Amino acid sequence: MTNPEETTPSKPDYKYIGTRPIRPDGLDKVTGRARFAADLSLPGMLAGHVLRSPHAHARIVSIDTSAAEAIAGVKAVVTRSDFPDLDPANPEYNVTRNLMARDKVLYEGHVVAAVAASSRHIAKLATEAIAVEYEVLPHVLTVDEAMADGAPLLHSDLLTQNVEPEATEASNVARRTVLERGDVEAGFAEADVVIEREFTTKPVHQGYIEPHAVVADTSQDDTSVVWCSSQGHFRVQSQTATMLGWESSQIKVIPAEIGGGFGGKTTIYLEPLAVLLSRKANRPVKLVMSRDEVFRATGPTSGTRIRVKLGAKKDGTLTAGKAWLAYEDGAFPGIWGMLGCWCIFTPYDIPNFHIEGFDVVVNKPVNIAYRAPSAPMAAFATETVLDEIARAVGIDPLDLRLQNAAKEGDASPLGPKHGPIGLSETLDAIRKHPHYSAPLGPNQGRGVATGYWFNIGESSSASVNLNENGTAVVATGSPDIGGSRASMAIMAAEVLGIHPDRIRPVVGDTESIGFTDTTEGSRTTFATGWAVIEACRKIVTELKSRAATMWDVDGEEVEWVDGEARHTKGDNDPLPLAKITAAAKQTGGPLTASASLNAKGAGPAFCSQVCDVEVDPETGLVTILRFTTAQDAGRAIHPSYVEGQMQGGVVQGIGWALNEEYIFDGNGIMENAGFLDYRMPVASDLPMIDTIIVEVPNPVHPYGVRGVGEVGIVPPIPAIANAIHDATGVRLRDLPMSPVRVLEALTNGNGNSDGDA
Amino acid sequence: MARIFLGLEQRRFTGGVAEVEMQASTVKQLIAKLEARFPGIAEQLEGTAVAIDGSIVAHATYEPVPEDAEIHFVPTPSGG
Amino acid sequence: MKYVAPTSVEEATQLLASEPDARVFAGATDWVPQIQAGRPPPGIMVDLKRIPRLVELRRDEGDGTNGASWTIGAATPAARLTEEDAFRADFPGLTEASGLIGSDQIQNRASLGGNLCNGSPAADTVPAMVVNHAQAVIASSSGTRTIPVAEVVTGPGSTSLEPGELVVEIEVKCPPANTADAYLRFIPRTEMDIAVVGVAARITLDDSGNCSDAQIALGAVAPTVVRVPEAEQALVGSPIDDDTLAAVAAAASAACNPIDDKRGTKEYRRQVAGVLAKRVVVLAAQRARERSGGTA
Amino acid sequence: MSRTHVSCTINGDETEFLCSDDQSLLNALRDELLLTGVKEGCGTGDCGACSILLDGRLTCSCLIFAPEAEGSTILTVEGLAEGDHLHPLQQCFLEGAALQCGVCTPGFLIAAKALLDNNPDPTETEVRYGLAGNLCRCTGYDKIVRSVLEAASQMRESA
Repeated sequence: MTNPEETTPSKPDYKYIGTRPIRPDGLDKVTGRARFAADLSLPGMLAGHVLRSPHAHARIVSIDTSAAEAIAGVKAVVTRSDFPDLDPANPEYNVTRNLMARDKVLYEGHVVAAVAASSRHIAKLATEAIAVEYEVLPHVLTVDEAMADGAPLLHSDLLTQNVEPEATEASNVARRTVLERGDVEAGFAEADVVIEREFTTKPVHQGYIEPHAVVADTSQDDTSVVWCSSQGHFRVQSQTATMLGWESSQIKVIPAEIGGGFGGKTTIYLEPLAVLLSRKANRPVKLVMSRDEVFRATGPTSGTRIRVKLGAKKDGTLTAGKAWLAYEDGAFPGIWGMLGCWCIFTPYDIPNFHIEGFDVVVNKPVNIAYRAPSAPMAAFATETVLDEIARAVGIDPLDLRLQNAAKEGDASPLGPKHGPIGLSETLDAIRKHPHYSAPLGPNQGRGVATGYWFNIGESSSASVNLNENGTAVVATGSPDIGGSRASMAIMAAEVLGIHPDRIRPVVGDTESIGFTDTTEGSRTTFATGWAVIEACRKIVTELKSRAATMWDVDGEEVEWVDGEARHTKGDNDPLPLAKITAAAKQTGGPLTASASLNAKGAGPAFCSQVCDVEVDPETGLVTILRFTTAQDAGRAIHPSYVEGQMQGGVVQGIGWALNEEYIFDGNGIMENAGFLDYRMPVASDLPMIDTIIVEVPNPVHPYGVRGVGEVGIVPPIPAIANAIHDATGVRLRDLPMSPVRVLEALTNGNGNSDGDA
Repeated sequence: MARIFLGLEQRRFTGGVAEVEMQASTVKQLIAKLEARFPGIAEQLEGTAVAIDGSIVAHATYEPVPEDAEIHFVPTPSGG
Repeated sequence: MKYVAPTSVEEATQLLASEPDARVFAGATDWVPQIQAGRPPPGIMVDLKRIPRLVELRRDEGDGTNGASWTIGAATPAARLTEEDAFRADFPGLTEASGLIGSDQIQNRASLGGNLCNGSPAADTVPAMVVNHAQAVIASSSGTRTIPVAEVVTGPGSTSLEPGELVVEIEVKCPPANTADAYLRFIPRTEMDIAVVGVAARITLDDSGNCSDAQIALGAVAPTVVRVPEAEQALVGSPIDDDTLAAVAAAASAACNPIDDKRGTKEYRRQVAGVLAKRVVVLAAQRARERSGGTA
Repeated sequence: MSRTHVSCTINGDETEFLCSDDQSLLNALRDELLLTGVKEGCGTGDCGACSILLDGRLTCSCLIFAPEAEGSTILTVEGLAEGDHLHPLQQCFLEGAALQCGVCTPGFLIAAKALLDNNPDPTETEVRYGLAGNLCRCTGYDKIVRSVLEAASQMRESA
């Protein structure tokens, strides 16, 4: 492990880190040349279409595909009988049941069959010709329904994990998570103010603009080449192989450009279907989801019910916290309630707490990660109650947060102590920003909130090849979902000492680069960037020895400065990198190096935000007037794309807060599966989003990087809720804070104002 | 001696013991020693991530355990 | 599904007469999503945009007996109206409504004829046409007839058009002096939404500044666009003051017969209909005052 | 099913293609002509990723039946640059970091061109409303709006 002192200088004097070169993949994306998965066409390619369940919960009595297979142009049909049954202990068991329903369909949109045909039109007709007999079963749509006594069960064998005594009867509760410290009741007894509130949120979708798409070309020897839109092509490879009962080595996955993910493309939906259809038809097959399918069948994030109770002394010191969280997992067990528990109190140093969370299955699409998964709902509860506490004890809400903010050395609720973290610095930055003291008009209000996301490390591989002309190719295994190729080029440039324009960063397929974990958990610039740095350091060592050879001097006499070898103990003229690569053949052959690592010590991300709103008292319409976010990036490699991540996260949070929600009818059928009625923010809904990049370096990373991708989405919901209260005096505790809800709260209070603990 | 902190899910095997002190060269050896003292706990600990002095490491089986380190076993995280 | 693009009204009406499975379209901006959502497509799609008369936008100056008027081809894209300063000057409200039919991409395709004949209760331009007493010219193989726009839509998705008939153009007389229209709608976002409530008003002021004539129409709060006579009576002969506006709001709310759906609740639609009615009357009255050179 | 022959001018080239009558122009551009810079995000006119200029008017190609293109002039993102010379909007998007995943970018560029063709000196609000038919989930629109304003001022200066 690298030594922090030498790798994170207190006053870094970087040449390329912190600059804003044009991203390497930019030109292709502004000219239409960039190839996304759905853009690929192969000779003889067939079009696929998927048949999905029209019911929220039903037993599949029978499936008859004969009529479909009889249609001219239909080349292959796959159903549950084409896929092996996995051992339920297999970690991918649920993924394989989500991709193809077996005895039961568990939500509207659950896959029942897939067809490949000579045209989209015929493939669609064929799926409509498949006769499926269902026995409709009663369904549950919310944690309340699913946890109720006698609720219909999704899985007859699901036993709740981590309960005392051990569960013996099946239920819809997959897991209980408990975190506690100190004596929570004694803590509340110490408090002068105790406030307890309950909050609900609805499922929301990641909303990437590119629907899931895949092209598979499988040959008769059961090997397949797969082009797809994914955040992790190595996971696509292993999950697809597992579902088919194949070896991973039988499948080569080539990452296409990915049109947004935000967590929603960290699992698979179509790939095994396409691979098997292609195998059966002996032709390449393309499967592309419609937007309707994306909403009905791919992962939204959890709907939740959360109760938070906080106690504080008159001076604002928090003495105790209690939280109860229930998160929907969708149709199969997940970890979302557990993650909520990890995040709900982490920004603050609370001496006594008890956190109890539940993961609950419901008849909805399977929940999958969405940007800082589970944290925004938890922050909605904690940050709103904190705002009430601040008002109750008469302390500025920002000061109250600063006073209780977690600092280096404080133990997180999970147990481990925080290293250097930037929460207080982000709060300070907001306080100093002119926004925080700007005047407000009538019907306007201001709210603040903070957010936390833990970030992850995991495994990454990188290789660097120096070309004869002194340019470099840097390959990694991390799909680029937001500009990571630009940051890879900059970090490589910093080590090699050549301009980022001389470096071509690429994303390698599963056969051309070492295993790399999925682009998730804000890990790519941190972990994969670290691998790039290590590979470049190896090649610098090699460059120095080649220079020593060319000078015929001892390697010890060579140092690498600013892109050239310098002779420390002699008067040889410096050798720039291009001169060494030009002579590579004479000095031992081409220069190449690679590095792989399991990145340790991902630095937690914190941010603080302030938001101004105006509320129309007659219609309940909330307008975002101004928004400022301050985030600890550790070190901003390419500040423009750090800002872009911060702004994108904020705006997704604004959509979640105000209008986005899954709406279901009484039968569990989604009513708003399209961009018209699933209301994501449009440009005219928003102001500019001001960003303040705070840099508290992550000591374990050579350049101090922390992940920046996710945490920005965490505070907007409570910041907006607190601003609405500041403007109107009413508290909104149920999402979305749509005009209907806000007007209802304004008209009859709904017990939503402060002081009704 | 390293200090090992045990979460609620682990305390089911320790009869409620929340913290123990142990000497071990690697996480693997540490788990073996914990298993010897608290039968059944190993299965619960394998596959989890390990926080060594606050720095979370996934797949930590062969990680060295520094003298006087603070060790927490935490579920392997994921993200968006 | 077969595509045909007649170049004359006669050709189109003959086609409709001979092919029962033919349906006309202009922008298809509602139609394509409906087909995407599973609505069975017609056997023959008749594209009206290549018929010169249906993509016209014309101001007739009129004569001593008839005042000036506009003729709007039924397939003329809404954007043509919002781009036409002379049209905006005569009908700022109808122009506003035309500028609210979806995004710029949609307004370059969507037409008044389509907005009307789709029979959507939430169509933005219909209340604005109704308050301006717009007329629909309807053609069939057996000739043409002209009826008030208000009589075209009979319910969600249904119209009073006979099989074989199509709307050729919309005629609307320019408002007299001291008169102006306005349209306001409520949506949760600022763009790209279907009206939760839409309210159009046309207000005439007398020299004392009192309202001498008023038309109020509501959209998205009933199966069809509804006029609000009680609000109109409350306005006529009164100044545009708080008491009058309160009466207008109450009447507008009372005139609603809304549904609960994913876009809004009954109660919300009632309340907001009243709010928008007040606001749209104030806006129209202010424009009427400006048009009269401030004498009113 | 017999296919319909369509002749039109796309990005300056006289082009012919065959399509089925119920095929969208978007599908024809992508599947028949391999102009895959035109993206499909929703197929219902709600996201703008498939934006093109049809006879100079900004439209969603997913809402147009392919046969309607007969005799028309079409501009897609592939036709925005003049040879090696990027359109100022393309250059400003690159320099202003106005894209992340890039899948909405072709639609935004075409919509922004249409906006500036009609209004060379838009306010921020006019830009925001002019682009309201195009969804971006990555950027929060901030850098897109700034880049369009920057391109507008550059185009005014060079005009």
